[in-house]
Amino acid sequence: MAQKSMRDAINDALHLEMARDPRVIVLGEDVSGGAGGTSGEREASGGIFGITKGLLPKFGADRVIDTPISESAIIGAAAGAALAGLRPVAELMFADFVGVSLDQIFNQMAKFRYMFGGKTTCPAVVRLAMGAGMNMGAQHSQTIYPMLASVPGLKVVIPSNAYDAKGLMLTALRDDDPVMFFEHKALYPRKGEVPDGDYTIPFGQAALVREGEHVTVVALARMVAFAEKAVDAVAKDGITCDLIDPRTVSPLDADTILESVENTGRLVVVDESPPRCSIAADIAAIVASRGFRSLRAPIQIVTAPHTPVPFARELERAYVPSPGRIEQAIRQVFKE
Amino acid sequence: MAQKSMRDAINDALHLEMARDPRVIVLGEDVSGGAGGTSGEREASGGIFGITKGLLPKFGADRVIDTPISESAIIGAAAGAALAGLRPVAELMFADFVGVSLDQIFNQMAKFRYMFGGKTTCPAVVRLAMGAGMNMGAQHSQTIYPMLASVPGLKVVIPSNAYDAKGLMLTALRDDDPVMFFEHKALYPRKGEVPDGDYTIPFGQAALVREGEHVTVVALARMVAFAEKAVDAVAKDGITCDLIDPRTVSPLDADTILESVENTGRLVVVDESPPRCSIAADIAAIVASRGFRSLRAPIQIVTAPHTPVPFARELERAYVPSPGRIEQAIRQVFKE
Amino acid sequence: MSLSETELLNAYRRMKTIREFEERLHVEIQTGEIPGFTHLYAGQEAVAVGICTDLTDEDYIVSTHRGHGHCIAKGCDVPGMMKEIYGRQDGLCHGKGGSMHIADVERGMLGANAIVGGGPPLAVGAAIACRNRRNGRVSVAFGGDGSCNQGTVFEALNLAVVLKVPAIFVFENNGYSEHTGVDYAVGSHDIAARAAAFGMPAEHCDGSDFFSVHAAMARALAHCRAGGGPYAIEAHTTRFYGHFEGDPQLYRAKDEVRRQRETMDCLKRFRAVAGEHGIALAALDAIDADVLKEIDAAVSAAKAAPPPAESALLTDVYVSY
Amino acid sequence: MSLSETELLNAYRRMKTIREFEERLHVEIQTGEIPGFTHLYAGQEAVAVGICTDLTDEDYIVSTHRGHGHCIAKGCDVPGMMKEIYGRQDGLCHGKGGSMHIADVERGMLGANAIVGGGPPLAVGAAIACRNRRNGRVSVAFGGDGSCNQGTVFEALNLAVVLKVPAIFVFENNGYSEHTGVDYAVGSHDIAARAAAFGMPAEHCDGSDFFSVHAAMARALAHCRAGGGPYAIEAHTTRFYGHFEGDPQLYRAKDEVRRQRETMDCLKRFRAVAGEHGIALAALDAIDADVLKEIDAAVSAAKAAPPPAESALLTDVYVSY
Ligand SMILES: Cc1ncc(C[n+]2csc(CCOP(=O)(O)OP(=O)(O)O)c2C)c(N)n1
Ligand SMILES: Cc1ncc(C[n+]2csc(CCOP(=O)(O)OP(=O)(O)O)c2C)c(N)n1
Ligand SMILES: [Mg+2]
Ligand SMILES: [Mg+2]
Repeated sequence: MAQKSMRDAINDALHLEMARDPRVIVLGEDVSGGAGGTSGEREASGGIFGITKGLLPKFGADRVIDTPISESAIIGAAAGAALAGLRPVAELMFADFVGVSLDQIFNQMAKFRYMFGGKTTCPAVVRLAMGAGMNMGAQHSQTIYPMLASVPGLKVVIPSNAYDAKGLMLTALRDDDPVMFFEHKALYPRKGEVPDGDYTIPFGQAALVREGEHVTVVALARMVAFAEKAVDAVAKDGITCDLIDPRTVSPLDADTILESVENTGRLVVVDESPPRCSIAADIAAIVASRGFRSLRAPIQIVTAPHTPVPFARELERAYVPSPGRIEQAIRQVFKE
Repeated sequence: MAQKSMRDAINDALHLEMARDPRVIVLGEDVSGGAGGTSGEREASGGIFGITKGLLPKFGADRVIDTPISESAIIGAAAGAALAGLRPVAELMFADFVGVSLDQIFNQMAKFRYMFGGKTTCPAVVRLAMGAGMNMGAQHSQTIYPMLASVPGLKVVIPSNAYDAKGLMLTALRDDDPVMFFEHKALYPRKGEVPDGDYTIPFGQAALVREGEHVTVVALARMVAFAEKAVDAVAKDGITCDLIDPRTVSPLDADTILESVENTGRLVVVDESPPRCSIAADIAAIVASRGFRSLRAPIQIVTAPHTPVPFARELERAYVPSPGRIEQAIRQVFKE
Repeated sequence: MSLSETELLNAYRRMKTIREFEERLHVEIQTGEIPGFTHLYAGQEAVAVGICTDLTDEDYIVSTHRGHGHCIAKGCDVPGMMKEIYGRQDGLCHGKGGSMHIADVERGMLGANAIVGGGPPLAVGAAIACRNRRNGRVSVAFGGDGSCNQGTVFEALNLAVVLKVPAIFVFENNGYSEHTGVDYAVGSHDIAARAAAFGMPAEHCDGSDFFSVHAAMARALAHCRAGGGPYAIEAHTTRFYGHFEGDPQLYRAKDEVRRQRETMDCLKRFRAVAGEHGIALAALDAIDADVLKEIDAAVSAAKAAPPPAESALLTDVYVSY
Repeated sequence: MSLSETELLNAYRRMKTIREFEERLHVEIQTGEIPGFTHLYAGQEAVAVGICTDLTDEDYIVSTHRGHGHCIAKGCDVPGMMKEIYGRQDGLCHGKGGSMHIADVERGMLGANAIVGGGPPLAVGAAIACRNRRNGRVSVAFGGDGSCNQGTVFEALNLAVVLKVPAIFVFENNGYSEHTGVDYAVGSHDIAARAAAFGMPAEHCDGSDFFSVHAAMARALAHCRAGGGPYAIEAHTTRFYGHFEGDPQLYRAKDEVRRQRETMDCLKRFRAVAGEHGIALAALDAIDADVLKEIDAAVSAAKAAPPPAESALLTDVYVSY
């Protein structure tokens, strides 16, 4: 199988589905780049992160739509186009820009089907590049997904690797509900085995990344690789872990987590978001209510602190949960 | 002491503080009402809910500012005025309008102090009318506070009664950090004893609404009165509860909750929000990690369902957690 | 594009239906049977109908919190609407939406909207679909004078120009945004001119005159269908009731509505020129009588209809989850 | 308002300081020592300095992601800025902000902003403070040609007109919004005219010519101080580097920047007319030499400076919590 970056894997999925389904369109700022430029190069970038590269030359300007900086209108246009029978993919560039577009996400696309009594679908995908680790500062480094996971009507997808990203994106593009697709910027260049062809990964099915007996570790996105390191480190001392990557947090595969905790009795949840009202808290709450009898120790929650994302290298490094902190949490929960 | 509605209690606080501190200004849509009208009545409403009544005649148009429908600009202007030395109170009318103003709340006012290295303050208060129960439909009935409680840099206040609302509002107006002040629409007409004078209630101090031995119940806003009913109902069968109203969820008085659970071993969390990434989940997670050893039964979480707020009376009634459901949860956790 | 007699009678019927729908709601709301709060469209009927008369089910509209008129003009089922407003199981949205969220996607009606400024970006999206299909269809965004100060609306105006899509922005200037006058809230005092500055043709029309609105819309349609991109129309009109039912309207001069009911009533004005268009008043009288009966029947049916089952609370959040 | 020799020399010094700051950053960024990503202001100096020359510490500005020039023009401490960009403990924001969040509230500099369109609403708020104080001070919002399509910016324009506050909106049209040309993204092709349609005076100026910008700003200041409400200026300019450092600029004609460096360099143009204003070139040469030394020193100091202590991660989230 080919080694591909997560960037190329997502690009692959967009190429495949746009070729298959003429209703799929892509829109956002600089998704091709070069409109109105002086070089005559019509695809000057293919997205600031290169995720939409090659789409404009292949599918044309009707379907690959560069927009002004107008996030509300971008997301709103995606929602309206979806009501009108297209299957749009809107790029938010940075997840942090949910601030200037939230209404169209959470009051509009999320609620149409319910408000309209089940009489419509809104099959739009919003792609959001998220996460800390590149010293991009407080307004370009957030995870944001807890806000959107709290919204009934949205599906929230958070891949941790290239293979999953492609399969989940193909599922997203074929799903009839609005899907928020979070892409961790630090994972874009990370490579993995990715088949060239078409395959899908269902929503609401966690991946069991490691199997073990003593502790259940749940981690998302970039935290999965960090947790792998931690899990592998403690394995040397005979502590073995189930490492679960939910892959989608809405729907959330709570059953896989609960079953694992039934075996291990111990839970560590790892999340790059600040702690309050986070996915980490959410999963902890689910286990504390539905899996309480299995628990043999306090749940360990490893998150970023309740602070904005700082700029300086040293501070950002301290902000992001590290493999070391995860390892410590596993050892702690194991001891108790 | 005078019996006052929560509406009048908040209005009281605004009057008192505007008289005391000339830096306080109020801005929002129809906060006075009547600008550009044909009757010549310059205060034609005093806010759609009447919370800002009487302020314009008393403090003038420089300080009581009617605005166009431009929520981003309203909140942004409040944030900018706060940086420039004023102490603005912006009205969002409905909390649901956070969708068209989130950026100014969560990327701007919340982060200034941190991003700027502690060199500034942003003492703005945003008032948000929230909650279901008036059949206002999916876009005018949400609670929203989980989204904002997740944001480092914001304080989040959620009063459950008139007395607290006034004292918390006076604290908010004198606080140097940005404060999100959530007012449950169904509580506006509810009366309670409210002193005429000046008093403050500190942030981060929960109220113990009932004292008991067997179960800890935590509830917010409108849910406090519902929980009181439930707690009083089970008391007849000898089940006594601590009923805790956190009053502010950021900061959150986790200690009071943890201490109570230490005594009772049993926790019911009640929240009008949908369950995912909610304050209910947040509190459950805190107890499951920091108070696990005290817990003797699964945490019971009583929330709205993972759906938008429906319109029809029968559906909305089923949506909002009821005293009956709370009672059931208390009995359940007591049994286990 | 001049209309046939049948078309004119249809247009009148729709205006009258809207009027009676709203006048009747005004009465019924006092009984307390209707949940929530309701914004009546009475007074503005010529705008909705003037705009929608030449549209088909393949053309799209997006509406506002004051949406009943747009729905009826676009052909939504009137008894279904009434049931929805009463929160009934058989309402157009099965009682989950209510007055502010009526939608009928099969009629090209993409929803009322309780978020001021929520609609225009949606309309641009639907206009992209129209453009890409190259079928001559258009997408219309209704909005009020208050809505036109919302950032989302400005973004939509610019985006429609940039993408050259067949979007028509209709600004219904009824003088008020809740309790605030338009000349206070719109700094430029000219909504159409502000839209024009975004790079699209824009015109004013008399929103109490069906023919004036219809003529403006005909120009807008021609422009859009010729591939000229978006178009804006500011229709000057008035609302006969408060912002929502229960509004004491202290911001309004005492006799303002009475005077406007005399001079700005689109039904009266239609009747005044009916003869010139070859329409007999008797035909209009017959429609009036018909409509009254229809609305009566719709109200009775709504009152008698069952509420949604509690289990409906949990359905249709997702297609699948 | 014509400027004294000292004022002119100061203006030149600030422009030169910005230029050298940015040229040097362009070099230093290649070393990998500077965290994050950086947007250079080189080419646009005349705008920042032309606008800020007549402002005091009591006047406010809000800036953008491309903010170094605005900071320097408003009087921020240059070594402190450099340290901030390097992420150092003693940086203007103690290393927590970085290039896109430099602020200095005591200088009336209310922050760079990484959210395009984030600033103008803030500027309206600061302008309310100025209006209420009746002290003749103003609030300036800088923004790019790309930013002017953001809804928040339109809302701010209208709100400033409605409230008649002394806000000055400066649109720096450098031709590009990231990789997209202004004539694509701004449907009307005229930012100033669009601002004017909101109901405020608006004018174009030559953003490569300090004197042109300064004259426009003088008119804006006079208008604001006379209580006339807001004012807009579109300054036509260019950036000498890519959108951010590392941008291959495939959207730009090959020799575009080279040509612009010849014809649109504000320093060269200042020198060309210096004599007319009674400024000797030798004085400018002396400034050039000075500035080079200052920037050298700032870079050395920044490189040598210690990073923030890890404990700083948790401080200054709140005043008290
Ligand atoms: C984003 C948002 N802000 C505010 C409101 C509250 N609100 C509802 S209608 C309205 C006035 C709208 O005025 P206009 O656009 O002129 O429409 P009209 O009511 O006159 O039909 C306001 C402020 C809202 N629903 N949504
Ligand atoms: C809300 C938001 N959308 C998009 C971006 C990404 N972005 C940063 S700068 C920029 C282009 C800005 O163009 P312009 O306003 O012309 O400023 P310039 O870069 O030319 O100085 C974009 C799209 C952002 N930072 N914030
Ligand atoms: Mg109106
Ligand atoms: Mg630019």
